[in-house]
Amino acid sequence: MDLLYTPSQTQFREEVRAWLAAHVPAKKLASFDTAEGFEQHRQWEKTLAAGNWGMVTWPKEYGGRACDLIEWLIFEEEYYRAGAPLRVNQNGIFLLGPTLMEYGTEAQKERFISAMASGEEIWAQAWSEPNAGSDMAAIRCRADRDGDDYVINGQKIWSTRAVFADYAFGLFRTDPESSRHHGLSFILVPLDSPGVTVRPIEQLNGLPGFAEIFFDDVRVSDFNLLGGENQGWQIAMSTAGFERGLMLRSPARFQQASRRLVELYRKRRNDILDLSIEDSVVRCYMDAEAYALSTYQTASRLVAGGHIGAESSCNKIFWSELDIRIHETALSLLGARAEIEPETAEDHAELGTWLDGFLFSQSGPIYAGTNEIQRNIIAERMLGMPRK
Amino acid sequence: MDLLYTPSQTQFREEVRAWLAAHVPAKKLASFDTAEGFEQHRQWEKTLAAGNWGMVTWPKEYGGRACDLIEWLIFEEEYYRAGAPLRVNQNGIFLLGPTLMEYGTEAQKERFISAMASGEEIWAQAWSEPNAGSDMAAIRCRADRDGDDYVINGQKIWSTRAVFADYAFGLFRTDPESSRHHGLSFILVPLDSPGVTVRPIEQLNGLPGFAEIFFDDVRVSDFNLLGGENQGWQIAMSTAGFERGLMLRSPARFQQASRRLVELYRKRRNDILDLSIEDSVVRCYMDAEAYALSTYQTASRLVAGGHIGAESSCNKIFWSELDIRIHETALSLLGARAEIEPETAEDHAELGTWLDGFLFSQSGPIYAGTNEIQRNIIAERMLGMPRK
Amino acid sequence: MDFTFTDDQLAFRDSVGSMLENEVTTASIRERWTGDSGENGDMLNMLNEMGMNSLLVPESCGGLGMDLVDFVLLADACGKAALPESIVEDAVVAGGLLSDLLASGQHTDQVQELLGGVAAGDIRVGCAHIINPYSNFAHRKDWMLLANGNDVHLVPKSDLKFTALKSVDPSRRLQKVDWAPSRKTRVAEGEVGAGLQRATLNRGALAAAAQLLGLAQAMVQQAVDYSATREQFGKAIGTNQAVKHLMADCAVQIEFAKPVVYRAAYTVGVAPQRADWAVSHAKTAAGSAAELSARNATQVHGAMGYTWECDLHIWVKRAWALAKEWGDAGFHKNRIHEWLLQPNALLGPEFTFGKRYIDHSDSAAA
Amino acid sequence: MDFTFTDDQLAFRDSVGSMLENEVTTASIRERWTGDSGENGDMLNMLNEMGMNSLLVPESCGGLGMDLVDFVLLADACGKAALPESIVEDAVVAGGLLSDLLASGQHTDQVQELLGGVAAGDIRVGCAHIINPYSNFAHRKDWMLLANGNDVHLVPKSDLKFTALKSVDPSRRLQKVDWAPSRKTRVAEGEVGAGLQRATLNRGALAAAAQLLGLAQAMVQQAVDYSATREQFGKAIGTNQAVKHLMADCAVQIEFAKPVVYRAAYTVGVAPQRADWAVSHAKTAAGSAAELSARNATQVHGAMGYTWECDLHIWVKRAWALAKEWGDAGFHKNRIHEWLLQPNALLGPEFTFGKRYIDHSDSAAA
Repeated sequence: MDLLYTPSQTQFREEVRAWLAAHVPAKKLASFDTAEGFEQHRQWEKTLAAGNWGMVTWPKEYGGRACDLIEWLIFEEEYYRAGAPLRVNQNGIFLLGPTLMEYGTEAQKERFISAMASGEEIWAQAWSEPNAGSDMAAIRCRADRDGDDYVINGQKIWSTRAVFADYAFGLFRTDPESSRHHGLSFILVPLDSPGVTVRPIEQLNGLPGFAEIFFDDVRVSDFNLLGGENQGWQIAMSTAGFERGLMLRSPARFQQASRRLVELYRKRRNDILDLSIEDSVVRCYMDAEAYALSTYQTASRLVAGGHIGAESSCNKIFWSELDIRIHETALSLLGARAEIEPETAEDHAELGTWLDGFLFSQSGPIYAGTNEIQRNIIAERMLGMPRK
Repeated sequence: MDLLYTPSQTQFREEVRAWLAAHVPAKKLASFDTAEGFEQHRQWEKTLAAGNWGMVTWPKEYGGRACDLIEWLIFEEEYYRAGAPLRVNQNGIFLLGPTLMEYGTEAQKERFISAMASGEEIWAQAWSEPNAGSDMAAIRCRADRDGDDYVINGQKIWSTRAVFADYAFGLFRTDPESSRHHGLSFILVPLDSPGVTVRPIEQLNGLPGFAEIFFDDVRVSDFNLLGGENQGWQIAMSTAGFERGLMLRSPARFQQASRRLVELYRKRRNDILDLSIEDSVVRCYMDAEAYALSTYQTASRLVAGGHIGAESSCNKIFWSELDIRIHETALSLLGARAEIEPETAEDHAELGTWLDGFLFSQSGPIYAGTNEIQRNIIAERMLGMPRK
Repeated sequence: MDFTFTDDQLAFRDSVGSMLENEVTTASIRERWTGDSGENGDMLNMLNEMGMNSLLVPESCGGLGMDLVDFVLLADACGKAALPESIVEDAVVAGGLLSDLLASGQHTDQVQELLGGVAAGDIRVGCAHIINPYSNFAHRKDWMLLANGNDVHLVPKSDLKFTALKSVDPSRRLQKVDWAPSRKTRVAEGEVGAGLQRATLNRGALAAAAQLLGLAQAMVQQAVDYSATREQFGKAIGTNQAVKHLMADCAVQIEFAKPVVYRAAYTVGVAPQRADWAVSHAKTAAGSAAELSARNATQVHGAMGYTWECDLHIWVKRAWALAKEWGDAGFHKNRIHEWLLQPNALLGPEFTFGKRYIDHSDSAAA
Repeated sequence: MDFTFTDDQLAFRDSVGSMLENEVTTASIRERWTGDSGENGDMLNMLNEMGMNSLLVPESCGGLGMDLVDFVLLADACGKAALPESIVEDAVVAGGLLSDLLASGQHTDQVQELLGGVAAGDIRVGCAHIINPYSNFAHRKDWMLLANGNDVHLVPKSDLKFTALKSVDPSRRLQKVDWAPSRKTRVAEGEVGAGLQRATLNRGALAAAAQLLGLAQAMVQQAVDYSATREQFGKAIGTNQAVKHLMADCAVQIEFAKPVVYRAAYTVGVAPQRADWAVSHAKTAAGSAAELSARNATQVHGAMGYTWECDLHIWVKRAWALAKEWGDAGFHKNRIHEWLLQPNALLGPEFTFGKRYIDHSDSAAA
């Protein structure tokens, strides 16, 4: 155990910091759930890509820097420290990218990865269906083989980024006789294909953060089939593993939020009466720190050649509950002004983005597998409790 | 709504207070889970009965005072205020007594109720079996009809008071072909019958608060059958209803405990550092008060001719969690000394009975139907959620 | 000792409740969001016809002269319906303060006339209290009761300047109110004014608590209904024990908040010197039940609960706002804490009800 | 940057762990309860043979000269086994203080001799810290390290008077220690003494935290095992979602307490000026995980978990005691709170690891 950074890690941190200082937009971008903000964020992805900072863990041939996970964590720490924009490219760089590298043909990699890395093509997820949310194996959306094409019919829902994205990836039923997780295929679909209708879904904050996608005889070349036909479930599970695992929520995000919480607390503590607020602040700070420690521990083990274990199922529960608690505590510190949308208030600076963050935190225990499902997984796979 | 006591209620309170002041033993009795303490508590029951204070809601013919539930609550408040002994007779006065009055024959009432009320005969419960705890319908202990007798074979467990009690009541399978809640009968068994073996079970505090009872060809007259043969489940459910309902845990108990907690807090607060302790104390006080308010509300409705509804399932969860929280908070106030058995400590007075109470509180979420079962009941019967 | 509501009270609640259930559809609430005023004029008329404006107004002013025990169930029903109009605050808070002014003989003629107009539905009076940074629907009132130090002022709309603020709850129309106190507008001062403001805070917190109770019950009901129809893994999600227990936890908190809110309503009328703690307990318990219900109902709705189109957030956001309005949990728990610390505070069962509860004021005025 | 244990460290843990699993049966623990000393002599010998006494002793005194990162997994294993003997405290707390005395050149000869005796298993030294009202197994030690104000004293058994106190955990043998400080017994004073006491507190709290981690895991394992065999309603209770989630909640807390405890072990050795917060975090997190595991494991065991004959309470009661020993949650959260309030406290990711973590001591000495 050695918790010092190596000289090259320290140098890497400095390099990241310097580049971000020079490039992060001075003015906060509009939300990427607006058309204007989406394009602003796409531009930012292009800027990142131009500096080879799009996804530092990717191989150099795809615009990465072949960094290990410790360096990725350092990058993330500096990224959040700099207040850099949210990543509109998240579905691509964290989920689809690694999957393409593992399962894609050379031709597919060539076609998709660079365009993804550069921000030319932004990706949406298309997993869930109206009756296949937590129960993803209940997918019914069909992709029927027709010559060299698939013809897709059906409906997807909760597709993040789909309102403005260029492509979507997801699972489709290619064997009409199959059931559950058999007979599904992993297919990449251009969202400008004839027959695709995207219906935005507004979130709690009124912005369309996700969408329904309707497929009406949408024709897609079988070039866009990732991995073998009817092998989609296995591929998706590896994608979902990435999502639920280490990289979905970077610890730096929560450490920065808890640091801002401590600052708000120092400023407001003499004005508030809540007897439990001190305890909440201390807990938030400790838990954000614990999440970082745990992530470094796992990253160290992976860097040393180890594997990520079932205990990683604990991550999702921990950070999603932490995120809610950080924001609830901040709103408690703001008292009755917490309900105000800050753009209309005089004391905008103090209100900050806490209300926004609070609204967003509400989705944490729900998406990427509800926390109820996560607790089942922990009990059954990590602790070995009986299924039935 | 009128929250003033009537003159007769106020007079009743004064009468109870005066009698208790004159009769409550000056010296704390030994635990009724010891042979010595059991007899001390039996004597106290006899004293209560001699003053017609054994169970004030019972009819006068059975030694009661025909009080309504509001008066019962007043009695309980004064009882806890006076620091009077725990009721070793609880199984009899709260559970079996009302059941006997409803289902017993005149002969049975004559035989059992006075002896119960006077403390001559102390009763144990005999519901659970090794594989029939939360699932009471899984009872296997048999009572086979033989002429005018039943012959009992099998085993009961978690029988409170059974180590020193005179009688036990419980459910036995009288129809050997039956299953689940059919074919059970409610039978009263003298614990000195030949073939009865009582094996004490020690609790967390090392004292035998309950027992296993083994029945080996135990012969019981059918005089001791309460209600019809194979009708036991319905009768037991009414008994269990009493138990889970209003009278299992008197609110005065928790109000007194939270008052003592506030006193401990006032005394110790400058010596302790716990940031959340103020909040815990306030919550305990509020919740003890809320439990009292809720009980008075239900009692008022019953006195006015209303019925107890499914919302009473909430009681057990509320008071058992409150009881744990009161005692955890007290132990937090005591800090590292909380682990000391007070009889060995110099500062006995401050340690008080908090450790004892804390140990006892651990059983709250478990007995009389675990809180998990209670939550199922609330969801299914009160909120109408689907069973399967 | 009778801790029940009368049949009349229950029947009144039922009739108001079913009117609201029929008329305050979620579609009509969403219409208000895009409207200029944020209010629905027909609804204001219906509420007035049912007597909501006149219920608490003294009979001498043409009102029904009823009390908060009569009103608390109606406030609960308004919460259940997520009614956007501020009728509960208008009746309880502004109406209560006007009645207090009348009772204490301050500016009797003007106040009596206003109360008459309120009871008739002709005049709308609002009230802003210093504990709230902004005032909901202040711009729709003809008169506002406002505080300046200990003083209480009654100011006509023409002398007020409003700045609108956007709440997380689109049904709320918060206003910052700018005004200049003058001797002309002052209706109470000094100790009297301070006492009126304290009573106003308690009535406001009680009104919020009662609505929070209704909100909590409505959210649980929606989640229960949703869980019975929404299927995952081939069965309704409501069959899962984890989902059941999320709902049961809410039910427990709600059941034990109810009598606390009811006692607070009783106390505000019968023993105002005790009201601080009764009300603070009520606001804390109802706020906590509503916040838990908001969280758990959202969780049960899954991704649907995170959308604008699902109606649930109408209730959820109201619950967030009301839990902090009229004193947040910190403020109210602190009032109880201050009291518990007083060596002469009379705690325990013999002071929970009855004459000893009502009469004693160990430290109320402190 | 390498936040892993070496293969050697893991292998040592495994061998100590399996020795304890085989030898510290619950029957043997119950035997200790009725014995006079509360200890098992064979176990003390085995622990000594495995090097537990000598591991942290400097090589110059015949020890292995290893550090707390080497030891923390062993402490966890001792917690898992609910080992009654106080080997962890002896090695980490008393051994640590003796090593500190040696390093700071205080009474070198006497301390060196004692450390040699400790490493050989011939001499037993204990340590009482003012934060604990009583000292576990003090009566079984040849020497005790004791505090008097800032001073530290080293006192032979013959000069000590013991009064036994009964703990809720029958495996613990608490002693009140009476003694008279004298110049002869004093081994450190003033600032030096205060610094040693502070380091001692941190080592004690770390030792408790590591054991609490082990206790928590053992309790969850027992409850999981029980839930797989115990049937109700015709199926194992472990198939119920509510039971699964009780266990999953514990698992989450345990998983996120582990790296916190490990970093604290690292910090105590490498950056003692940072140890206050690292240790306080560790003690709080491990204590909370153990208390939750005690509660939930008891609940899963049902009535069985409330009995003396079920072994679970061996772990449960130890968890209750250790959660409050060496500073309870209040003490440790307060240390972090005090730090967070300092305007110059360096918080955030760039100070969680690395040179900036280790070097900076923004307010440590305060």
